[in-house]
Amino acid sequence: MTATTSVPDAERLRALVRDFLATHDPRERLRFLRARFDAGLAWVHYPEGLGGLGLPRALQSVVDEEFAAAGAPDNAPRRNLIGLGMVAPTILRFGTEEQKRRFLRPLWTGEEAWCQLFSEPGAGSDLAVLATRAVRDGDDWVVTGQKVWTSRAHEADWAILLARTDPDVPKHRGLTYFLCDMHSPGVVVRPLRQATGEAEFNEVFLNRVRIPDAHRLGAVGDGWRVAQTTLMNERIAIGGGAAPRETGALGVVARTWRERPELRTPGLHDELLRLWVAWEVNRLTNERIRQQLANGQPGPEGSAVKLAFARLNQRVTGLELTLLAGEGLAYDDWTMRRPAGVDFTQRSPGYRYLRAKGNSIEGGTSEILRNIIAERVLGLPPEPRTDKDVPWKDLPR
Amino acid sequence: MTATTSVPDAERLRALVRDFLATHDPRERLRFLRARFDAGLAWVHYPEGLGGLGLPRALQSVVDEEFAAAGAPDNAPRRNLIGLGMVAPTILRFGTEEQKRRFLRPLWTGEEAWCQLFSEPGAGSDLAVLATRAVRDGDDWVVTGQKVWTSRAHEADWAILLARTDPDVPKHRGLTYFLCDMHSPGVVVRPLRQATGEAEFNEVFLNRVRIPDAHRLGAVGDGWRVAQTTLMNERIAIGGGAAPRETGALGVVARTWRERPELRTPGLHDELLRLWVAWEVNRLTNERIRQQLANGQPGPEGSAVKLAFARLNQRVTGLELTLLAGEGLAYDDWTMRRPAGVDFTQRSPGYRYLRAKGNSIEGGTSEILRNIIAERVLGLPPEPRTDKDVPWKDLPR
Amino acid sequence: MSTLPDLRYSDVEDALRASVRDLLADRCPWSAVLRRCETSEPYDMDLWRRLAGGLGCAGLLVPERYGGAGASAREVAVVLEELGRAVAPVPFLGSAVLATSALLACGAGDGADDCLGPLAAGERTAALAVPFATPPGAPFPASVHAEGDRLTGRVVGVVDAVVADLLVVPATGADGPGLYVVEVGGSAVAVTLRTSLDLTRPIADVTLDGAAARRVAGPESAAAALDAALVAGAALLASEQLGVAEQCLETTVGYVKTRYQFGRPIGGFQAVKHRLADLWAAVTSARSAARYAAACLATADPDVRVATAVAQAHCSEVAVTAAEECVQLHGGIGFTWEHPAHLYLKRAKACEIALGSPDRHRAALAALVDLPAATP
Amino acid sequence: MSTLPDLRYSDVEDALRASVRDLLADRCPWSAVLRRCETSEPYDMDLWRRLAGGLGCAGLLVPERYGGAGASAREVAVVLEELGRAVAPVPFLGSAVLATSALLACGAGDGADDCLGPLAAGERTAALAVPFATPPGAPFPASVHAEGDRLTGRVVGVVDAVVADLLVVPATGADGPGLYVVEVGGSAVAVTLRTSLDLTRPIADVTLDGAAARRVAGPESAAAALDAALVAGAALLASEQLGVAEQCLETTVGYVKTRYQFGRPIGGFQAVKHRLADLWAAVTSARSAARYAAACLATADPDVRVATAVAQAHCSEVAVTAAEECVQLHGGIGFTWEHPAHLYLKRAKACEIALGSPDRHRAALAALVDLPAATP
Repeated sequence: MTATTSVPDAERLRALVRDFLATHDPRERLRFLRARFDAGLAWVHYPEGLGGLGLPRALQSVVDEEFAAAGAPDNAPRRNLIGLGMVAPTILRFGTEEQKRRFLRPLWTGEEAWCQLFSEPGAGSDLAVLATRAVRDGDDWVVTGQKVWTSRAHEADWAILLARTDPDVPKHRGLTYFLCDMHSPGVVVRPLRQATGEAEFNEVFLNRVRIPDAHRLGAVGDGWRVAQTTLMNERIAIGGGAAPRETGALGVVARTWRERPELRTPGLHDELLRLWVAWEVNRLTNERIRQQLANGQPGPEGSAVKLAFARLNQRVTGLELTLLAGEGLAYDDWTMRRPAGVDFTQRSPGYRYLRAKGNSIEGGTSEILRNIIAERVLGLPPEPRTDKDVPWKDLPR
Repeated sequence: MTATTSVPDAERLRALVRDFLATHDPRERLRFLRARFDAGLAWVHYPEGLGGLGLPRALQSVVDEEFAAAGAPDNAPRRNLIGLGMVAPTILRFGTEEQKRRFLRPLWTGEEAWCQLFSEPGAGSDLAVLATRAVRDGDDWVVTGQKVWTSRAHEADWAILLARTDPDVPKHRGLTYFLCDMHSPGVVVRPLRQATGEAEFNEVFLNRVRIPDAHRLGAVGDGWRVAQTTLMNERIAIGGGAAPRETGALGVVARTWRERPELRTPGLHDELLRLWVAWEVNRLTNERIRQQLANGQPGPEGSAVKLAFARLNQRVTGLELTLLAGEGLAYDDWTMRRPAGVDFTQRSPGYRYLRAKGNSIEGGTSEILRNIIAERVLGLPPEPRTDKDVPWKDLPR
Repeated sequence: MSTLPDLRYSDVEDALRASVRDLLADRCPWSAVLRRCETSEPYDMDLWRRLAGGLGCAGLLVPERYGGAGASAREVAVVLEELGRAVAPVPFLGSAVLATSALLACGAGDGADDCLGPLAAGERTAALAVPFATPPGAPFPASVHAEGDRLTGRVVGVVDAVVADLLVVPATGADGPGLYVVEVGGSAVAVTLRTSLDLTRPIADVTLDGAAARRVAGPESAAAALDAALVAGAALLASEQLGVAEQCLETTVGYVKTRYQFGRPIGGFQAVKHRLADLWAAVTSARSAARYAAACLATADPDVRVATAVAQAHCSEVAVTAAEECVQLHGGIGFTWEHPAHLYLKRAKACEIALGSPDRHRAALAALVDLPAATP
Repeated sequence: MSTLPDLRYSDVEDALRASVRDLLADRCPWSAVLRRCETSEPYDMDLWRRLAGGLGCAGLLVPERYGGAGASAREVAVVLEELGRAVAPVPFLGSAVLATSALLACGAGDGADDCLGPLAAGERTAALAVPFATPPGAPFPASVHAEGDRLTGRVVGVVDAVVADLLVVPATGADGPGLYVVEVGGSAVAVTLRTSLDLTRPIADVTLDGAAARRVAGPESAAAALDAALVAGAALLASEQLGVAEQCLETTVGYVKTRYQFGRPIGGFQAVKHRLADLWAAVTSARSAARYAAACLATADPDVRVATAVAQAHCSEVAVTAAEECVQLHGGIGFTWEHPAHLYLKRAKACEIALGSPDRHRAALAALVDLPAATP
């Protein structure tokens, strides 16, 4: 029942990596990474010449282990989730040969950082209704509009961009997918401050930004289909082993409970135990998913975990504030900052409480997740659609 | 801010009642009640000649107090909620003179018992889709169909009946309202057994039942409008003072908690206190409604109370079973019986638990109540309607 | 990074499930269950013989040397899922789980072995004579007294006792606690059916009046053997609760797709969809919890008590919620005797109480994971 | 049949509400509140003077003979509803409710009277120097020590202290507990603003280093006076929570009617409708609870402690739920700094903790209504 890796392939790969390591200096980080890409050891399931060797995806772990064991530099995959997880598979599938050769190497090495320009103020859950316009002008497209909730836009070199090229057809059919140079004239990035005081995200204003037609990904009007590939790759990679017990915000509150008996009250005890149970159960569900994926049986349970995590993290962080009583009335710092990521254990309880409110909004709201579960998993009827065959320009907004 | 009653009217009424009491023997119950009706002291806000004196409704309490103080028999209003609360106001508003004279007196005295033939197996929340057919035949209508959830059908003399007289128009427009003699040939009443084991309700089968056109209430095709009057009167009357604390199922479980310390657990303590608080708050909301009604300011809060009561009664009775642990695994009696009503304090905990499940279904499901609050109180948009202009016969079912 | 046992179903488990499901589909439609529950024979002993002996389910926990299948708690869990889905009126939990686990825990040589063969073969049926609400970790019961090999006392609310051929009875004699085996039949043993909340698995009261008994565990092992049986019962009951919840979800999803109101299937209304999505997520999580408890039990993992407390606290509530939603989303019809929803509601609520209610399991968990109660 | 006080709003109360609401609409739009909260002046003292002195709100609880309005807790509750709706940055709760109630409870002749006139007139502002999380019934605090008429000690997390001219300080001297009045200003009194979760009503730490003080209640009355102030504060805070919840509901209902997704206003999707219907029902019930607590306080009804515990346990949770639903149903925009939702969320969560969290109020209730905890 467990995934089997072809032993000869694995051994051959190990040998390849060792040869590579013998001939390249890991202290020259960028040169080393470029060479690794060129050797097909970046992502072995990609084609030869594009960082891969056309091998099964499962063999990548062999390569990664060998490089890690040798203490070689990696391409900082945690800092490049959008590029590696979403952009690369989309370019691989829909890109021209030139596009693949131009973009995949610097993407993989991290030389070029990517962000995603999809959501708009008027197009959140209903992404397909987006209004950013792209108008053809000679060999270029001229793009004008406003995007929102863009992580890393302020440090990105390139963006994947969804824009409307035909307002006269129904909303899903008039979209086109572009690769947008974030250094182009007309691109303005502003931090988007959150309830926590800091700004993880940005608003991006596009004012007559010129994008060469050569940077269009997929056919004109086919943007929705291309975007599906991007979005479906959003949450595929789950690596490593099972998470330990009492992670994150739950771990913090459990520790506080143990270490500070003077804060305990009977009413909060039952709530804490309920949350402990639910957190542990969610860990087990995550582990079942991991085991199924390792076995090549992905299921829809990931959405159950995301739904539950959002609710639990919100309840756990709310409980922590209540438990702390007077201390919960304070906050650490409202200064507007640009954090590298979200950390549910290092900042103050108030930060945790506020930040957790985003868990049921970001990456698909809990409401949209429930719709998806109801329709795709349970097969319940979709909402009556009033907007399906209406030209985009005539939709109520 | 309090409701004021015209003092002269009240005093005149008290004198009237005393005169009546002086000249009628309360031991001859039926004769006494008939005479009270004829004296206009049944419902003083009804017209003269129909049991009333055309006075303000608020004065009825003066009359009731006087009769009660004298120990006179009443018309058992609690046993006649459908007749007094729903049928009478509808007949008063839509009935012909003959109908009013024929039906209101025996209805009020309780000589004739009434039931309601509205719901059908295929028409619950969506009552207007009902399928019972009434076809004109000379001076009669011939009615065939099946009704369900009919309280007291097995002891009723008359029924208010909603039937379809025109299947070719949209569902709300093809209905007609009838007064149906429950002793007519073709009326078959069968008990409808519930999860509790007993049968409070009935199924009623109508097989070519003949109803004279003289017993039609309102115009042909106007049944939906007539039925609205019936349904709107369903929950108007709230009399008496504020309810005491710890009523019903909550009182039972609080008493068990106090008297049997060996059953208590810490986790159930917090749940009990939560429910105690919510039950008390619902009592206070009920009292606010009562005070507003006494002042002639009815509001929509009644639906909040019904929603909350259903959920609370279900949680309270569930808690009781869990608290009782092993004892909660037993039941008192599954015998199929015909109870006079619902009693949340006299039967076993298991009965309470099961019966409470009906609270969020009967008298309008909690889902329909939420729709009504959302649309009528909060002004949120209605569901997209696909059935509004479709002839009834063409509706998907 | 920690290592957790396999939480998936193995091919063997899937095959076992399929054969149990086929049997139940054939012999145990809910309408038959409903008809039976008001008769004098609330258990379907014909079905039980096919399940226990025919499919060999009664002997799954029993080693092959005693005539069993030598399988593990994982397979038992799968059988319980299916029995829960069908609210099947068979004494599997009482006999093949509780009583069998108690006898297995008695240790060899004490005479318990002799009972296991007929139980594993489905020829005989046993019950563990404790109140069904008893949680793991409860004190050794004091309700039955042993005088030599004679037992006297009364145990109320015993699950599956009314069809048992023999009873495994915790009793206290002069030298301390013991587990005893009592044959049902003689006048010294009375088993009285109680009118039960759960129509499909009633409880009974057991009265022993100097009943002849054979001791199968003495003071050194009786308490531990009883507790092992209660842990096994609680850990595996979670899988039955999972089955109950799954069936309620499936029935409800099926109904709302075909029930039209306002010109649409009610399953197309978003509030209904979201509630069912939440319920699906809850059932999904209950599966993880139940699988983990069964896996820990199967390997005697030291985490088994935590896993059991978590699974019971969680799956009990999911099953009750699923049954309550099943009633509610069926509307009036779900509240009638002629619809199966109430059978599931009663089973779910009885399961919640059985072998410790969720609040009691959470209290046990608090001690296990060092989250102590507030000191007033 | 029992008799309950009038739970409706009187004409006088409606008129008072209208004038407060007009003032706040004019002077206190949320955008101004947001702008102010990161400046060095988190309180709007100009607004406070208009509310306190101009409309006479600071003196509602103060008898006419001390220059107050001689109104009751019912009117104060209405003002708090409106202040909650606007998350208004004024020290009403700290000064006109907590400190004023403490002084009023000190009894005549002890010197507290002198303070009341300027407070009632809105000329001066006071704070009660206890941690804002202190529930009614808490033990008398030991953090400040009195040596004759000099106080030394530190009190953390005092609400509205940063703009107070005088502090009402519970302190313990040689002869026992007392309440003292301390003028803010000299070097012996330091009031330090804390970075607070609630941006619109921050807390501050008070440090007293031999500060000159005047005792206004001695050992015989100080503890009772302090507790009376905490009861009054908790009972009335429920009305502020009601206001917060109402505003969140209204804002959200307004938004979902105008936000289109999938070609429809999102308020037309049934799941959204049902959640808002539930929220409306919760707000409706919160109003009953808050009104009852205010009415009991107004007449010194013996039920006031039960009413307060019920109102706090209930309204705290309704306000937090309303604010959380407001954020969620606004989607991304509700999570941004430039939208008012976070101001309400922070106020609601701080209010939940203030003057005792719901679990602490439920524990108090258990004693009041004879539902004792389990004895382990």
